[in-house]
Amino acid sequence: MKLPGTACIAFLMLCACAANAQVDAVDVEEVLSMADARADSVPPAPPRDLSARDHIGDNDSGDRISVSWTLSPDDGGGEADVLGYLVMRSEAPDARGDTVGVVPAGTTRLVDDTAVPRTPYYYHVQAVDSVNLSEPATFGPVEGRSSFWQPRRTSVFVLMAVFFAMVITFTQLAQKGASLFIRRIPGLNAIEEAVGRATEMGRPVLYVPGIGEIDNIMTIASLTILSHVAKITARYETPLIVPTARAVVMSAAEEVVKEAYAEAGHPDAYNPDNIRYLSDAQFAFAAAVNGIMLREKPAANLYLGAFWAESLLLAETGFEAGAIQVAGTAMVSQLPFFVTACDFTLMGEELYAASAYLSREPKLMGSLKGSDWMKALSIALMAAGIIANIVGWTAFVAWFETQ
Amino acid sequence: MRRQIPLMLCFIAGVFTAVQYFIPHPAIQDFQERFLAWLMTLLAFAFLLGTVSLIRLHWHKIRNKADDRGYSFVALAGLLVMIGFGFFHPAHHSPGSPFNTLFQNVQVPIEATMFSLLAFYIASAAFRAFRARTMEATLLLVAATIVMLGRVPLGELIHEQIPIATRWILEVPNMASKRGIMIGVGLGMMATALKIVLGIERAWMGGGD
Amino acid sequence: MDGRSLFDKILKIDRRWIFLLVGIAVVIPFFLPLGLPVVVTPPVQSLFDEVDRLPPNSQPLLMSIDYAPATLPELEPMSLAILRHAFERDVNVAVMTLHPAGYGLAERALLQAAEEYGMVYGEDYVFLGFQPGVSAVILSLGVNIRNVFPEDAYGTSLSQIPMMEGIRNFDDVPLAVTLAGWSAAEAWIYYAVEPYGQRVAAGVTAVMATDYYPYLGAGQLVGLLGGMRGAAEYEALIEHPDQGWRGMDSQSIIHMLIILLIVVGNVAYFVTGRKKKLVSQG
Amino acid sequence: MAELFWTTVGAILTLSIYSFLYKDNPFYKFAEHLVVGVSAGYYLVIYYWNYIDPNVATPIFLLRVGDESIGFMSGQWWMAFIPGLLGILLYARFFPKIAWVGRWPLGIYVGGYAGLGISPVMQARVIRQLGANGLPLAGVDDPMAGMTNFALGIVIFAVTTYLFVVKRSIGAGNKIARVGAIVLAAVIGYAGYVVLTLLSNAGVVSMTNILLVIGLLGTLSYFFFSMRHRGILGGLARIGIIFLMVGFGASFGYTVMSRISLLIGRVGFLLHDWLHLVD
Repeated sequence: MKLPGTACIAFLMLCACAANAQVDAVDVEEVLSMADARADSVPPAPPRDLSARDHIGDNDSGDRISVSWTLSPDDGGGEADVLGYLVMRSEAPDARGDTVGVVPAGTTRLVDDTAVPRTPYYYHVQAVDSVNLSEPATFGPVEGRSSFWQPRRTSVFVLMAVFFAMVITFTQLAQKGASLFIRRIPGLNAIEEAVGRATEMGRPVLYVPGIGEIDNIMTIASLTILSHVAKITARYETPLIVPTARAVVMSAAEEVVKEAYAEAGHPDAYNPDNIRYLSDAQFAFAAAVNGIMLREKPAANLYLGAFWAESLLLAETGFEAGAIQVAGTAMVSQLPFFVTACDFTLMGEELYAASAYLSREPKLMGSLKGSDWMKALSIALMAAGIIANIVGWTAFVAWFETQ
Repeated sequence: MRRQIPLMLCFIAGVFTAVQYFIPHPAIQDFQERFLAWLMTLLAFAFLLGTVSLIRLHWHKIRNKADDRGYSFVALAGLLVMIGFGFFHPAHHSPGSPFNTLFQNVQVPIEATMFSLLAFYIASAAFRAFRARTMEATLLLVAATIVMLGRVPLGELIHEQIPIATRWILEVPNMASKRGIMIGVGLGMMATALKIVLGIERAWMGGGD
Repeated sequence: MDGRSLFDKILKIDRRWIFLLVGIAVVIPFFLPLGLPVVVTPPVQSLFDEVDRLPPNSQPLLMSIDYAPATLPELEPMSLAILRHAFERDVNVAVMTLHPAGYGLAERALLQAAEEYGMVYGEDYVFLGFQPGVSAVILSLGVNIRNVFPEDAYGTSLSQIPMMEGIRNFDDVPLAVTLAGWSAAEAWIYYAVEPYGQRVAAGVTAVMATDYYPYLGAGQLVGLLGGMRGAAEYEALIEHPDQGWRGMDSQSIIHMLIILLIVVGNVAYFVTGRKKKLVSQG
Repeated sequence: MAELFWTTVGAILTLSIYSFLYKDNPFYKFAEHLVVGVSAGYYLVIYYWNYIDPNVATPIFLLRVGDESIGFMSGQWWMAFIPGLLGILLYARFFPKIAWVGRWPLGIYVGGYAGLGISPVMQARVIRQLGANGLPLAGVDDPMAGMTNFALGIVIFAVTTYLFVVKRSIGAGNKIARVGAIVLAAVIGYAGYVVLTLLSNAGVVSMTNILLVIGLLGTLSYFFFSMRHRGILGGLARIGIIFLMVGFGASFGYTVMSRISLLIGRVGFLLHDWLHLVD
């Protein structure tokens, strides 16, 4: 029966682990001497391959050293009676020094966070069974330092640098007027067709630029597309109604539409009463837009921009009113409603791609093309990961480990 | 100058917070710790900007004798009452204070009810708008129906495979497609952040000189 | 009247009749409960196991109750279930919030659960209150909790709160749970899981739940509760049925109603042949 | 008595909001504007007492941080004073003459938050997701294999039916032949299911992991704008749209639950907390 000793040591270890406190070496000896005399007299084999190195933490003041080892042959195998490991630290190779901590069996790592920076230490690790300590494994000297680089995050940094380099390069190329290819987004054809249909029917076009603020990139993208739509309606002299939920967005929309009508050569067809501020409140805005749909019966409803829960209220009423509906948003949670209730939906990034396609603005082109090629690189990395898995190339996978 | 200095501050702050992630040295991290507190302070003040704008909006409506100015009075009265109880009632901190009572019995019921309106609209949309018109719409409807069945106990009673099918939809096709969206949106977020830090994207500064 | 004109009528029905149907379907189960059993799914089970492994009367479970009133019925049952589980096992709990409206809502859930189990403030649980800044707040918590919450919500310094003794940062918090109806849950992944390797579980609304499966699959979340159903499963695990579980009856009926509406709508649509000519699909 | 009063207030406000279902009306508008004011007031007070009072006002004016006193002009005082001053400067925007000063703190705020997010987003949304999707394609335990193979069987059936019937490679114009073609497609689909089951039981392939890889590949291809969607890219994008639609369907099904939950919560409030009709 080894129970009393076992219980004592187990308790000691639990205390040490829970409190993460420094345990004085004397206490350990004391507990060991108190243990049951009839117990095991064969000490376990010591842990192997002990190593220690500077641990680079989040705020690295150089007081942490990470100690690791391979399990003692008696831990999980052999006599299978190892209860834990006692880790000690000294400033001379032969002295045993102070206890750093005690960890339970099966553990192969401990971070000592009490080191004095730039002091060389020797670490000694002993396996503990119910009563005996193994011979110590010793490693040293090692010292803690403050680091200027977090190696676990090198992969993050490299990918970030590559991505940003691409974004900046493409932006500059676009600025210099290089012709960068973006495929035509099918949604644009759908928008043009919807506007054409409204013209045939002699009914207005309704364009809702979302309820985002003016600094929301979806709103900005939407205003670019609004300019395109306004040019078409100006040409066909079809009324264009633009309800907004933000006063600033309304003045921006006024500018955009007025300019588009002037560019299309129909400045007189511009009707300022059709650019309307309805309400800042989400549901009140939706109710007011629904009112427009039912009273003024637009034949084409275009919802492009940032939408939240009101997307459902708008798309459902528009569907019932029998209008052709085209939507576009990067709010992923609203896409299901638009996809089901609208005739065509620009999903997620397609909204940005459409605005970049139409405006050719360098900053939009830059991030779109940069993201594009980063996606290609992502696919390549995923493929490499799969191959690394197959051929057992662990270094590749480990390089991307961030924790 | 009026545009250069804020752009420079934006650049310095952005480069610092981005780069500190890779530098664990205490010289950087101790400053980062303080800078985070600054950002929290700025956020607190920035949030309250919205309250000032709200007061201005309703004050203008009342002063210009807008048709619906009665509701502006309601909004301002609600604001003033909360401020009064929140700052001048001695027990504003305790759970039973008038301030907390108003929150629990005015704000909570109204806000909670607003979004529950959508339960009705989603049912009506299911009936009137969700049609298997195209292959895409059909797939969406079938997946939605299985998930709807698999997430309620009654669906589990109908057939034992339904919850398993639901789990499969969530953890295989849903996960793959959401991962794709997540990566794309993530790249867009980073590109936007980069453009803000470099001063290419300046919408935050607003117009004017 | 032939079938076609009947379906025509059905298609043109005023939507307020559908509203009425929904209202009736919700109310009936309140009077005639079905009491259907709830099967537990793996993401909920793993969160339950995480809480079940926490040491009693030791390092606290950190709960970030970040929801606003708009999502209260989905997320409050989760808060109560997790708090009850922790208190039942004498696990210490520290509650904070990243949403200003969460202040009143976190306090109300915490006080209710603490009262049920006779917990003592300061020894078994603490309410840290609200701090603005989301990402800055979470990052600071990883460095030192006292940088963000020098005192609790009621102005007591953390150094005078017994259960917070020796609790410095995420190293001393074995598990953090965020309950949010907005991107706060994602912020916990960006700013606690990634930089600090903190173990985080999330409870989110059903609207958001599908978007969080990639995080769950990549091991960035150790558990996920999705919507009222998630709360119902957790209530089943702790054998303390409450709002989430009771809601499942109405949920069952309405889901069936909606599926029925989809089917009827589609049948009517195809029978009447009202196929609107579509815009080109590109 | 007080409790009954306040619950009744909550109930009346709840019913005012529901009156919107019939149509927009003054009761709804009243409640809507009331909550705008009340919530703004609530947030203002919470922000003040939780953050500004302990971290800005108290250190600056009362010279105290937490439990300890600090000296006027000491390091800690400046650490509260500088951000406090920057915060006040944000309000310069309301005074046109000095509005430009308001951009200084805004620059720090916008830049600081933009920079903070960059690396964690790269790590959480890109690297970790790619890592989780770089899956072994064979020789793994696959608990979802049954459902995956079943779904693939259905896909094979659907595709062969499409080829036979719509593309008219078999049984053109003949009703009986068409039925035969569908039966044949069903047999092929079933055969596919059986073969896949045998393969996955033998551990040769993990179709679930292959689907995850193809799904991500397809979705990323769909959102690739630098080339026309033709050939392989076109095919992948087509697969991507299938995955996207199933994903949106899952979101839709889940969202229904969300909205209904809110309704259940409110009905519970009316029937239980207010009228005490049910327990």
